[in-house]
Amino acid sequence: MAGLHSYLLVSGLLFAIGLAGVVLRRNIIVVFMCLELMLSAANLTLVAFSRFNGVNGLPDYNGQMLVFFVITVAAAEVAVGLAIIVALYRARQTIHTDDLTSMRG
Amino acid sequence: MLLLIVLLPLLAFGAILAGAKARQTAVIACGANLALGLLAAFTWKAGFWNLSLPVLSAPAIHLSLGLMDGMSVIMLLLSVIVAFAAVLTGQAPDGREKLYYGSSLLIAAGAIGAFVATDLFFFYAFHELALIPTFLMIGMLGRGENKAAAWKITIYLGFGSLVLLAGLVWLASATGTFDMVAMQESTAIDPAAQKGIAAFLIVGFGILVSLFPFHSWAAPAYASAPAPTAMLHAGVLKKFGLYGLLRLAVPLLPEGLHAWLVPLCVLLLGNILWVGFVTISQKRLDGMLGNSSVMHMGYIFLAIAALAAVPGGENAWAVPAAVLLMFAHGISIAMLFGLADKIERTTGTLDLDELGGLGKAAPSLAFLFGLVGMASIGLPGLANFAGEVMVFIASFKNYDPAAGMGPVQITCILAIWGVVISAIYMLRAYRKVFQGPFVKATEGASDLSLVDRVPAVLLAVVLLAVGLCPNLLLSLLR
Amino acid sequence: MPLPLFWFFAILMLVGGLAVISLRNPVAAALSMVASFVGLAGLFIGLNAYLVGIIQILVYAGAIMVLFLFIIMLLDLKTEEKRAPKVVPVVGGLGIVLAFTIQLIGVLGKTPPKESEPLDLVAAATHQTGGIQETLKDDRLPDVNLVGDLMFTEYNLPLQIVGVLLLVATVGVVVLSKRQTA
Amino acid sequence: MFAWILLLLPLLAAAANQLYLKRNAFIASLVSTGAVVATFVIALVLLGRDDAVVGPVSWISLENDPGLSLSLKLDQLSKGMMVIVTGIGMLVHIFSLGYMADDSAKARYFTGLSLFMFSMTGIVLAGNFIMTFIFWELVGLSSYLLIGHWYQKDSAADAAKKAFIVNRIGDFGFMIGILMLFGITGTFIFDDMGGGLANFKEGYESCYACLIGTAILCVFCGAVGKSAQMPLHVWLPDAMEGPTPVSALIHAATMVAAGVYMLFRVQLSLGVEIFTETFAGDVIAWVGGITALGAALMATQQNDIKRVLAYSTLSQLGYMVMATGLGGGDAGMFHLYTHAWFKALLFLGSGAVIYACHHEQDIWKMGGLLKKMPITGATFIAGTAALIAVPFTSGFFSKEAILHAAEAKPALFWIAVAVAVLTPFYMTRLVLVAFLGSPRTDDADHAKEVAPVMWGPLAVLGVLALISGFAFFNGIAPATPAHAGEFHVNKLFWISLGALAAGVIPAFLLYGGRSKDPLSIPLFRERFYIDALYDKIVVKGLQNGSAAVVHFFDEFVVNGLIVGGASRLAESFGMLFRRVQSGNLQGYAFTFGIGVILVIYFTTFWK
Repeated sequence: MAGLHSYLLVSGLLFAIGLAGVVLRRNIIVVFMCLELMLSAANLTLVAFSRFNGVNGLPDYNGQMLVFFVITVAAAEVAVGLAIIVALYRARQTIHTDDLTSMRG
Repeated sequence: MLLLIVLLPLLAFGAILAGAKARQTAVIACGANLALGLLAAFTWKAGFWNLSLPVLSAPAIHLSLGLMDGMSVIMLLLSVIVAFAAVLTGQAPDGREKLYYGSSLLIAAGAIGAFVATDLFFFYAFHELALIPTFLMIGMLGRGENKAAAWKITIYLGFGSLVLLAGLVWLASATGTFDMVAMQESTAIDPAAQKGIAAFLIVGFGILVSLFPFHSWAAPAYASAPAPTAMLHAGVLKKFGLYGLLRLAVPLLPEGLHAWLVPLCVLLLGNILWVGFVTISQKRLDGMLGNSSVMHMGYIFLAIAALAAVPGGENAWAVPAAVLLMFAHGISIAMLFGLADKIERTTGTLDLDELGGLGKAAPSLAFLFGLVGMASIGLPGLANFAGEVMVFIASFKNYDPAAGMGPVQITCILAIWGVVISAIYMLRAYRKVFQGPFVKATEGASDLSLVDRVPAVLLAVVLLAVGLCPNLLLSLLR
Repeated sequence: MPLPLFWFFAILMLVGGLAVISLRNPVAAALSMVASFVGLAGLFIGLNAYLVGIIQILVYAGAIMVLFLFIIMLLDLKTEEKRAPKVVPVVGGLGIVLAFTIQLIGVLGKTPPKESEPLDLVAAATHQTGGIQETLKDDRLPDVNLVGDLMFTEYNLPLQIVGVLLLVATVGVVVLSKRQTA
Repeated sequence: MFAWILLLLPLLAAAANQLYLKRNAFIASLVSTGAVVATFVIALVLLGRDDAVVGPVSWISLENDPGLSLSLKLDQLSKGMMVIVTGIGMLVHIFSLGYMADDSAKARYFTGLSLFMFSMTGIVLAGNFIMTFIFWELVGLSSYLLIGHWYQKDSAADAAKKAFIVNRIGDFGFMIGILMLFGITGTFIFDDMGGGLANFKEGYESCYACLIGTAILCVFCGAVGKSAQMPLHVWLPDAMEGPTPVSALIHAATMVAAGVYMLFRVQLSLGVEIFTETFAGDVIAWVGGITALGAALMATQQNDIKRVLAYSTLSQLGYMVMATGLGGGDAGMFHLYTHAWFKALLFLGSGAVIYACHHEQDIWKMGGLLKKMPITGATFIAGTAALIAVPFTSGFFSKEAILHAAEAKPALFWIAVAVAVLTPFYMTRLVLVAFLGSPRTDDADHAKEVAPVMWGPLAVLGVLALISGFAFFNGIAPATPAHAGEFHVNKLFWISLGALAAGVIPAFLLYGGRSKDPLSIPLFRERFYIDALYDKIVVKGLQNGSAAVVHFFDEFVVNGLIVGGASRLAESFGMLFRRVQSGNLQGYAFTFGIGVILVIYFTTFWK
């Protein structure tokens, strides 16, 4: 049986991979995917804690509730985010983040 | 009922956005508010005025409005009177009526709300609500170098509000409640904390009231603001800071204020003497009026200093003096700005050297301006005098001849020199604008129209009534 | 979950993740992300979170990734053209990831390890009522029932709000995707 | 009740004029005149009543404090003063009906007069110090309005402004004095002050004299402003820009005497010791003496008929102040009383002359007017006789009283005698040049006697100027020193007779039949250069200069350095953060990552 630390370790590694992708990749869609990876890593942590901190012999379902909401919000976020990317691509003909610097102060 | 007074301008604002005729809606709303305000002055002890709705449980914040004492009632009266006069005075530039009257209504609603709120959070929030349209009006509809003035006032007052917020949060945590009524009954605050809170409140409120040396936003802002904004801000909104000090600092932080007595005295003398000299050297009427309003704040601070001089001591004169002077100054400066706007509209300039002899062309304007000018330099029979003389008496109330003059007495003596200074600049301005022979700008000038007269006469009557019989207001404080 | 299975799914997930950030072709990246999510779902199920695992597959691997692929194809993205990688950002990025990983290990090292206890379903039945109790007495985990029970009672208001959020997102997407008319 | 009517009637008249009768000047003038006649009658009625304090009516009422009340104090001082004020007021109103008949702003003029009558009545009847201050300011306002009656003339507008501001400077000290007295005695009410002072004296014997002296001197500042004592005398000659009847009423007979009246009121309330036992009395007496002498010297070289009279007024006021400072306030008040009649007469007389000569004011352009205007001329000469203290005129008795009061201090006494020499000198000069000889211009040649509405008041005043000093009339005088109105041949009599002769004879010798001034003393003509000095140093240098300097500092140090420095600091911070704001998405993510790592570090590994 794997202990809590194993779960936390793989989830942390997944988060690190996601962060590396966000920082290093220049394709905005891939950056976006990496964000999803990070969210999922967080979800894994939540579920792991929910399982390992059971109440009355059952997992703590409050933790899983949060996972549901995260997934839902992530779905909404993806929808809006992709729509924004499409609009961006229409306007600028690129999704390369180095070219998207109109927010420069 | 108080909710109604606060909401009426907001509803009218909504109606204007929805397409109602801007000027008429604003005038009707403010007129109705004036009536309600007068009603409140007569029946304010009745409970039906008050209201308390829970908004947040921890920390406990309520939307609570109430007339805590006569001071709130007087400030409410001041707000509704000036608001009515301001919307009547205003003449919106073509096509900007919605912004113009809407903003005026928002400022009025915020000011009224701040004076009747009895919860610290809303006390602060209403004031902020009123500031935003002030900035907008100066920035979008002002004249002259309005953009710079708008930035200046925004940054200044934003910073002041920030400092104030810190002080208020500290105060709330020290007393353990946001409820301004419950605060008054809470146990005394530790003197060290009092000193800290008092510093924040003096600086925060001080910036809002243009206490020297935080005054340099006021004159350019008033000079470039459209008439109703200048009237409402200088006349009403600026009193928020003084009201706050009287409401919070004086009863809750007597030791704290006492610790800052000497700096406060020095700063208020800066207002009266330093800014007084600045006022003398002004070349334009609007700049002169703006600076004069800064200067007169010093007298109200003097009343606060008199209260701070003897922590816990009795001084029956000081609070009534400050309140009366706030009211009087609010009315008179609003009227001055309103009339200055008329002068500019009929002659096209406010440059003192380009004006002259207007008294012959516009006798009513000259009479009303002379009346309110005399009021603002403290002529007896008009409200400001009663306030000023009470402030002076309050300063000497606790004077112990054997112990020699304290800081307050010395400050008061120097402050009385301000009476001379104000006579110099006001008479000089009156001399240059209304007296002497005609000049180019005033040759074709016209007198006040009937519509123009209504707000001016309203304010003049209030000044006279309170000046002749200060008990009209003071009875509310007993 | 037996240890070998755990490591299988964990490695599947991590390798999928690495593929996402290292493959140049966006389609390939998206597909490796599906693989990564499948591994994640396996880990969920191993934690007795059956519903979450299923939803992870259905919503993420199924719906969301399809959306990604759809967009990639809609925009007709070719393999990323090679640009000269800038050294400073790459080093900085890797450094930050490394620092994070070291910290992670440090944190785990400072906390006492915790082993999973098997679920005692029969004992848990005494705290429940109705159908859930019946199922628990049979030593089966009524995962969906338990989640549903919580979601529609205690978390009802957030659920409604999330519904509104989705509606807003839908409207937002429609507005955003509408071609601007002049 | 009568007292309140006395106070409020003129106010009502002023209000009615301003609000309803602006367009109907004739009725407005009648309303004002009617009001003042009524008040004169009331003042006479009150003279027969007992002393009383009417009121009090609460004006400012406070919690736990007596607040402030309005009350009217009726005693011999105020009742007698009211007769003077309303009596001269009535005659001036009547005179103005003729003098101002053709003025385009007659209604405004009469409104101002009524407002003045109200304010002056208030000063006289005030029962406490705050009331005195209130009406003190209001007379200043009405004086401002009336001096600036012809405000389109630059000189008139400037003179009005100057009068108001100079008075304000005096009021600065006055207010401080009132407040100090309040601190010392604990009350503003005249009747209670004596008791408060006695308590204070018992408690704090050591600092008593010093404190009360300072307080009295501060109060005296108010009198310096209002009664135009040196160094604040400069406004009074300029105030002659106003219509001449106004000069007669306000700037000769009543308002400028208010300072003396107030000092005497203080003396009555606090006891004469405050003048005789502290340094305040000496200072006051010397200010009065110097003013009397300086103004008399200036008067000898003025050519404007009104300015001669104005400096003469200054000089006589100096007399009264000197007497008051020496503890002889009753002598001062007695002189005030006689002076009011004859100086009002002289001013109204000069008004008639100016009117007849088509607003010519230079005495060297007149001449021979006694023949052209016999009534005016005769009354003017009667007034002059009283002013120069010809025996058995009213001025003779009161000047005698003042000399008597000054006897204790030889230096001041001889100053007073010098003034008594100079006064006959310049007045004789004035009469010789303006009324005798032959007309020197067409205007003077064509002068005609004025209408009865104008010479009527002159005649009444002429009679009063001659006889009001006799003991028989002491009943209407506000205060009378011992032996007032009695005639004794003693040392003082010979001195004052000698002074009279020493003034009149040289004047006759110098000015008889001259058509040009044989004397030219620039120092006197230019008023010791005090006005020029004020204009250059105080107004231009101190006031405008320091205002400009302060403005500069406000603009560049407070606004530029401190505020501007703060804003530049904020700006540079902004520039710093602007770098961070690269617009690069990954840059933000990177920063975010650093933040996460720091948070973890500080929460978990720190310490």
